[in-house]
Amino acid sequence: MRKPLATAIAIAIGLIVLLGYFLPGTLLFEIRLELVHWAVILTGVAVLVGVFNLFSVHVEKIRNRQKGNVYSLFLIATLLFSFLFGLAFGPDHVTIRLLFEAVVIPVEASLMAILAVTLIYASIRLLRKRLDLMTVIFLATAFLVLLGTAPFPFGEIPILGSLIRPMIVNVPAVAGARGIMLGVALGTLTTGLRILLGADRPYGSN
Amino acid sequence: MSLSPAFISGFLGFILTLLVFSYVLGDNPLFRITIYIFVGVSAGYVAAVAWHQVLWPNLFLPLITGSMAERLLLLIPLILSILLLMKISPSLSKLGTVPMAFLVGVGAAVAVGGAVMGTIFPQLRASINMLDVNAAALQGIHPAEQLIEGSIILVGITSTLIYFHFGAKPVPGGSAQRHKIIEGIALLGRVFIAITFGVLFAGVYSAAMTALIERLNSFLTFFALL
Amino acid sequence: MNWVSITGLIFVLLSAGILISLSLWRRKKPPTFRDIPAYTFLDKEIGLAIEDGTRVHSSLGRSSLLEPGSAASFAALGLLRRISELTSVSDQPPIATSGDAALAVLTQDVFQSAYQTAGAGEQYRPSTGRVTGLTPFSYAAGSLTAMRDENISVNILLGSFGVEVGLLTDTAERENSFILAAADGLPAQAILYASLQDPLIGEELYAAGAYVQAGQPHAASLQVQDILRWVFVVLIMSGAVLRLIGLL
Amino acid sequence: MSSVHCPLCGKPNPEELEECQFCQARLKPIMAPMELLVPESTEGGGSPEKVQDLLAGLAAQAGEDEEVIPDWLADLRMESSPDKGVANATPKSPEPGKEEDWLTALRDGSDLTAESPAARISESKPGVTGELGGVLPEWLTDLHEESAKEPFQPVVGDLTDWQTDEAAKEISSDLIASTEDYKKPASSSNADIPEWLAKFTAEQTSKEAKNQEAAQIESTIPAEPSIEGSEPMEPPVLTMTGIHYGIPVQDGGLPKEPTAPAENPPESTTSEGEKTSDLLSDLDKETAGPSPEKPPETLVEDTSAEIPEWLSSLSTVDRGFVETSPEPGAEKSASPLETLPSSSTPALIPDDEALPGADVDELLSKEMPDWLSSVGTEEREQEKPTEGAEIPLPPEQDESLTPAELPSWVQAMRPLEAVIPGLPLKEDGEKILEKEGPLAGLVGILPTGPALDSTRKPQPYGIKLQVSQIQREGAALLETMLASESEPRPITAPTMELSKRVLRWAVAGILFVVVGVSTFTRTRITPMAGSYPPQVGAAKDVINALSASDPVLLVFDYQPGLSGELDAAAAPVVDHLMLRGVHLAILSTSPTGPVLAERFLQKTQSAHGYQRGGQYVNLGYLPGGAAGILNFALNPTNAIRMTVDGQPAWKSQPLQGVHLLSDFAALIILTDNAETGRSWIEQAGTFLRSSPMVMVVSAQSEPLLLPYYESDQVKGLVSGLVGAAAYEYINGRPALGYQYWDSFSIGLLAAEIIILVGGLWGLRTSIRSRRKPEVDNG
Repeated sequence: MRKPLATAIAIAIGLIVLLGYFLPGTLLFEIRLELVHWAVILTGVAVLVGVFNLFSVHVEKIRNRQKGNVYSLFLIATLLFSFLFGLAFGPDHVTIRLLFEAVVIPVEASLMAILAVTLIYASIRLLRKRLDLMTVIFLATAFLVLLGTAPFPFGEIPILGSLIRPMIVNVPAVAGARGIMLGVALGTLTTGLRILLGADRPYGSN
Repeated sequence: MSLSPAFISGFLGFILTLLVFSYVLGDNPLFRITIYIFVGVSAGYVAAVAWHQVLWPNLFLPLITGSMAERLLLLIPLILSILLLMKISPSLSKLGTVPMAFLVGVGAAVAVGGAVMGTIFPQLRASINMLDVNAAALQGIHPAEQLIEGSIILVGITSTLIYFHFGAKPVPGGSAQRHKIIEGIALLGRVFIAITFGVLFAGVYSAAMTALIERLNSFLTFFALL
Repeated sequence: MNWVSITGLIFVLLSAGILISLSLWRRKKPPTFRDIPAYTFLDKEIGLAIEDGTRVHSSLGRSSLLEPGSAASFAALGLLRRISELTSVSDQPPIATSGDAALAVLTQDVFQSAYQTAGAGEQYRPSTGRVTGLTPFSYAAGSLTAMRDENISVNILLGSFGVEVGLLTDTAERENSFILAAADGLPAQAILYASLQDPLIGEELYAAGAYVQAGQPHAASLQVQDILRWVFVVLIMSGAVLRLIGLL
Repeated sequence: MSSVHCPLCGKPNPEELEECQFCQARLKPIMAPMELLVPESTEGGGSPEKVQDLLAGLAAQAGEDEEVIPDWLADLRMESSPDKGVANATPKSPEPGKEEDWLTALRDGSDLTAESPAARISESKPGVTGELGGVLPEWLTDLHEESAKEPFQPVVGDLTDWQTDEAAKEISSDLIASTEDYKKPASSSNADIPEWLAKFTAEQTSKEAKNQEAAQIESTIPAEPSIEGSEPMEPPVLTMTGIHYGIPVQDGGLPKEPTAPAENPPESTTSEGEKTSDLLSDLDKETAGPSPEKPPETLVEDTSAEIPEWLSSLSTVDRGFVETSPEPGAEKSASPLETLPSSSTPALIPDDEALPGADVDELLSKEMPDWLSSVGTEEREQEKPTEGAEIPLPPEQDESLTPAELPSWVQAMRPLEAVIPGLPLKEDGEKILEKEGPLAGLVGILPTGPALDSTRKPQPYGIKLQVSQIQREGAALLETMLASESEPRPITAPTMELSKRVLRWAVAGILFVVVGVSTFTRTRITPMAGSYPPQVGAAKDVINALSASDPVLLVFDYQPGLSGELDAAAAPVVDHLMLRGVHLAILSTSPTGPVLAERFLQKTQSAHGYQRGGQYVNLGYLPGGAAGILNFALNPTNAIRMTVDGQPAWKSQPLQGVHLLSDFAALIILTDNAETGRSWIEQAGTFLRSSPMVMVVSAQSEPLLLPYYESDQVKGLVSGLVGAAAYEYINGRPALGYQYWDSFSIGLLAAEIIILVGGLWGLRTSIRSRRKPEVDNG
């Protein structure tokens, strides 16, 4: 089904916001701010839609007795509790803060911590997956930078922390990062332009 | 030992941390339960924040207390919001296309504007300034040092950029190959990319290691409460 | 209004002009691009997934639509559409997970319109485009459980990710499933570089559409990028030399 | 029975199947709508009027289409067609002067015109006109696609997944293009055959006539054809049939009767049904998504520069006959679309014939192994003479037949009775005894009755199997493959999995034990670094310059997962801020930021006794990402109105006198994400004026944000635990950095050793596993 209205809206709004971006101090700039403000409101509404999506996916899982449906019960229970309680008393309420500190922070931090294991494991398997010069350079750089990050318990290797590490971080790494960032910006530019020209219509307009 | 909020928080944190760590050994039901609880709590929390700190102060409060002009203006996002809420129902979800198109339009414009003004121009300017020996001299950097460093960075930036070059000519066998000169420069670019990722990997590893240390320290803190 | 803003606007307009021209320009042969092994394998793996009766899982990251990372999500949506068209014959429709609510709504829209285009509108299920968490790590955690439970053999992690992407690649490896992954953030790219056999780097993320033949504008985008790339190289080199000799 | 290769899985399927029997992909995407057209138009050729109406309708619609198409779009569509038109018009082997009669030529031309669209469609390359639908913005393509609504839209609708949106539109738009052409033969046939047309057809024929088959076709046309009776509207119908069944045009069997074109299509479609899938499968192959590095090869060359002058001039004139609405781009009639209609038709047969032999091979060879594709070629080559034999021989050739010379062994088989006059010839049952000609005397040599109806030569089969080297290799390969399938394979996966799991456990064990022991024993043996990064000292200087009660904006932009690192990194900085007695306004662009901030202050800074609403205020969550930051930088009081606990934000004690961003004495950003850091620098940097910005970041973001410190946009930078430890060290106030320092150092050391050992081990294993196949092969 064709949705010319949706496409027209996406293009028109996009162009106004884009022009407002480049023409500060004009009316377009003011309009842009207002449009972005509305978009912020819409993202807030989208969060509610997203929570409903999460809820319904797991309800469906339970209803269809899919794999892992028992766990979905935990999710639905905690989701409903934290959402309804948070809605009623606000996210600053002591119970919500307690729940956040007791569940969200420890679990997230623990997931980050097991990333330490995952990363080391990945790095030692890397050469088996991909044996080439770049992999060797990658691992050697990581190794050198880690060596220069902190002194050993028994002392510090001279030059490494004070000269070699800063040199690697400040010169070739900055160069590579800038090159990649410029490339990413180019990709971002053309991807955004495709949407502003209506060539890509991810909002459901065929 | 008392059932103080700190104790409850410490106890739950301790148990959940252990359960998450069990994932290292392999997936297990206890890890699953932990994850689902975590996802549920965090989603509920974020939704509550969205209501209290986005929708209420930016939409509903001004609609109630704002001036007439403000209210009229906010009618548009209100209507768009109602349409967006239709996405909840599969049968009415088509109505939500317009607000999604609105969001996509704004998002694309923000992305394009950010890429040009936030990355491309500043990075180009910074790259051009790499050989500015006079400015370096003012900061007490020796011109020769600046010249060498700047040249390496310039070579790195350009070769990395060229590495991404996509255009190629088809060669027999069905594949495509770039010009030999581009391939040569791209190889140099790959070296810079590998070094950059090596540095970033070390940074991520340091962050993960600190998280591990913090978690293990939290055990100490909890044990101290017992 | 200053000259930088005006230059920016001119730059964007020029880029758009080149993009439109190249999109509409019909030439003898479609442009060819260098080989990117990850995309080459993707074709094959999707075919195998359909044969096996397993699912393709696409994870689109957690960028809000109002952040610059949204472009990565848009690129991923383009790939998702193509994949959903390709796999619409499968009795195991692909699933898409995301860490942003608006993005999840878009994945549903993409699925719906792709199925309709493929004449399989009845196959669409809203639950195939889902939010798995609304914070970065909860999104990754929710996605990793989906990766284990949903009979998935192909994982496409394309979008805006942070370090949490390491958990996803680790899970995919544990499940012995195929991974194609690219992120816009550099730390995430570093993790992918260390974890994957054929990592996609930086700009290669945005080439997804062109490499799965999503249409002429995607191919034209890559050409525009190539043109601008060389413009940048010339600008940087000449600007730096002029600055060195004091003319700029 | 011919087969259709599934475009998705590539496996052969019986032609009549609609879906692949292996993967259920749809095989005949454009059948349904075409079937609606074909029976009406082809059955006995009895209702040409109907056909005419239908096609007129199509033509009219195409005309309407043109009315609404803006000229630039029309131009585009024109540009898309030269590939087809020109290539079709390119004769293979010129042999002029074969057909001089302009009338015959004209008729011939019109007959062939009938077949042209089919051939055009069969040859249409993907990515031409049709791509417009897939690639142009909706607002651009709407008009273009409108024309396909009736009856072609269902075509698009019926396409399945394996045919991309784009490919579907290509086909449909090719059809649209052909419908536009239909009216042209009609109008030309109603005309009084002007001179230009005679010239055109003569030229056309002369070029095209070099092809042997084409010459034969022409010769079958009677001497007194009725131009009016040749039913100019028929041709498209034949075309549609051609599209439908994918019939190569030359297989259709050409009409023997003058009015045959209208009647023949059904016959042709059925008799050659076996070969019909070729074109469709060719189309499929093109649309079925070749791999990215193998873009679909063009079947025809785009040779817009090679458009013969006569062709373009013809199109210009031809256009005059078509009652189309004036089109802005019409004056550019040399452009491809106009060349398509009738002008391109004569060369279609040779082109079509050339397809399987050349271009299709090229396509096939990409999809199949060499040996397989070459088999296909050989088969096709074997078929060719057979096909040729089916075409009735022209009379001239009949007359020039010379008596056959029988080989000696046949001569020897002749019965004696036949050779010796007077001996009676015996007729043996049903077998007929030949009485004259070279076979005289032989019994049962020539088949009788139904056998005579067969137009096929019996295939000569040798006793010995004729196998080429390539086929032999292919067979051997197939045999090996089959054999390898049945061979038992050692099950290695579980072992691999186990070793991976053990490796993971080992890594985890080492790290947990080393860091755990260091943490629980609270050792303090690692020295601080001899030198600290200058950016840390700069951060300290900025904070040192602040006065008591100065408002400072403290942004908590990190996620809970990174709180371990960021809490440690931020602790000495915030501690220092509180020591200076500044007032803090806390803000976050992450929804989890406000609660993290409260936890941080409570966990690490409770000693300072800062009270919410007194010395600090929590402004809560600032939505909108970079846009939200800009909004806040422009007008803070408008962007955030209330604190996290619902109080009016800007009336609170810490924010007295703050109206602008520059009213803050400093901006301290705590973030794990370099993007967020950059957003603050870029959006808020200019609004800060002289107020300094200091960043406390995760170690992963340091290389990305360091350039901003060097360019002086950020006045100080503290990164990760190393930065924290350095800050604590130079400030003389140990905190989390100091507490974690030993564990950090030991943890890093363990990681370095594991990476080194693991890397070397991986290197060795990889090299060995690479050498192993070489040794096995060598």
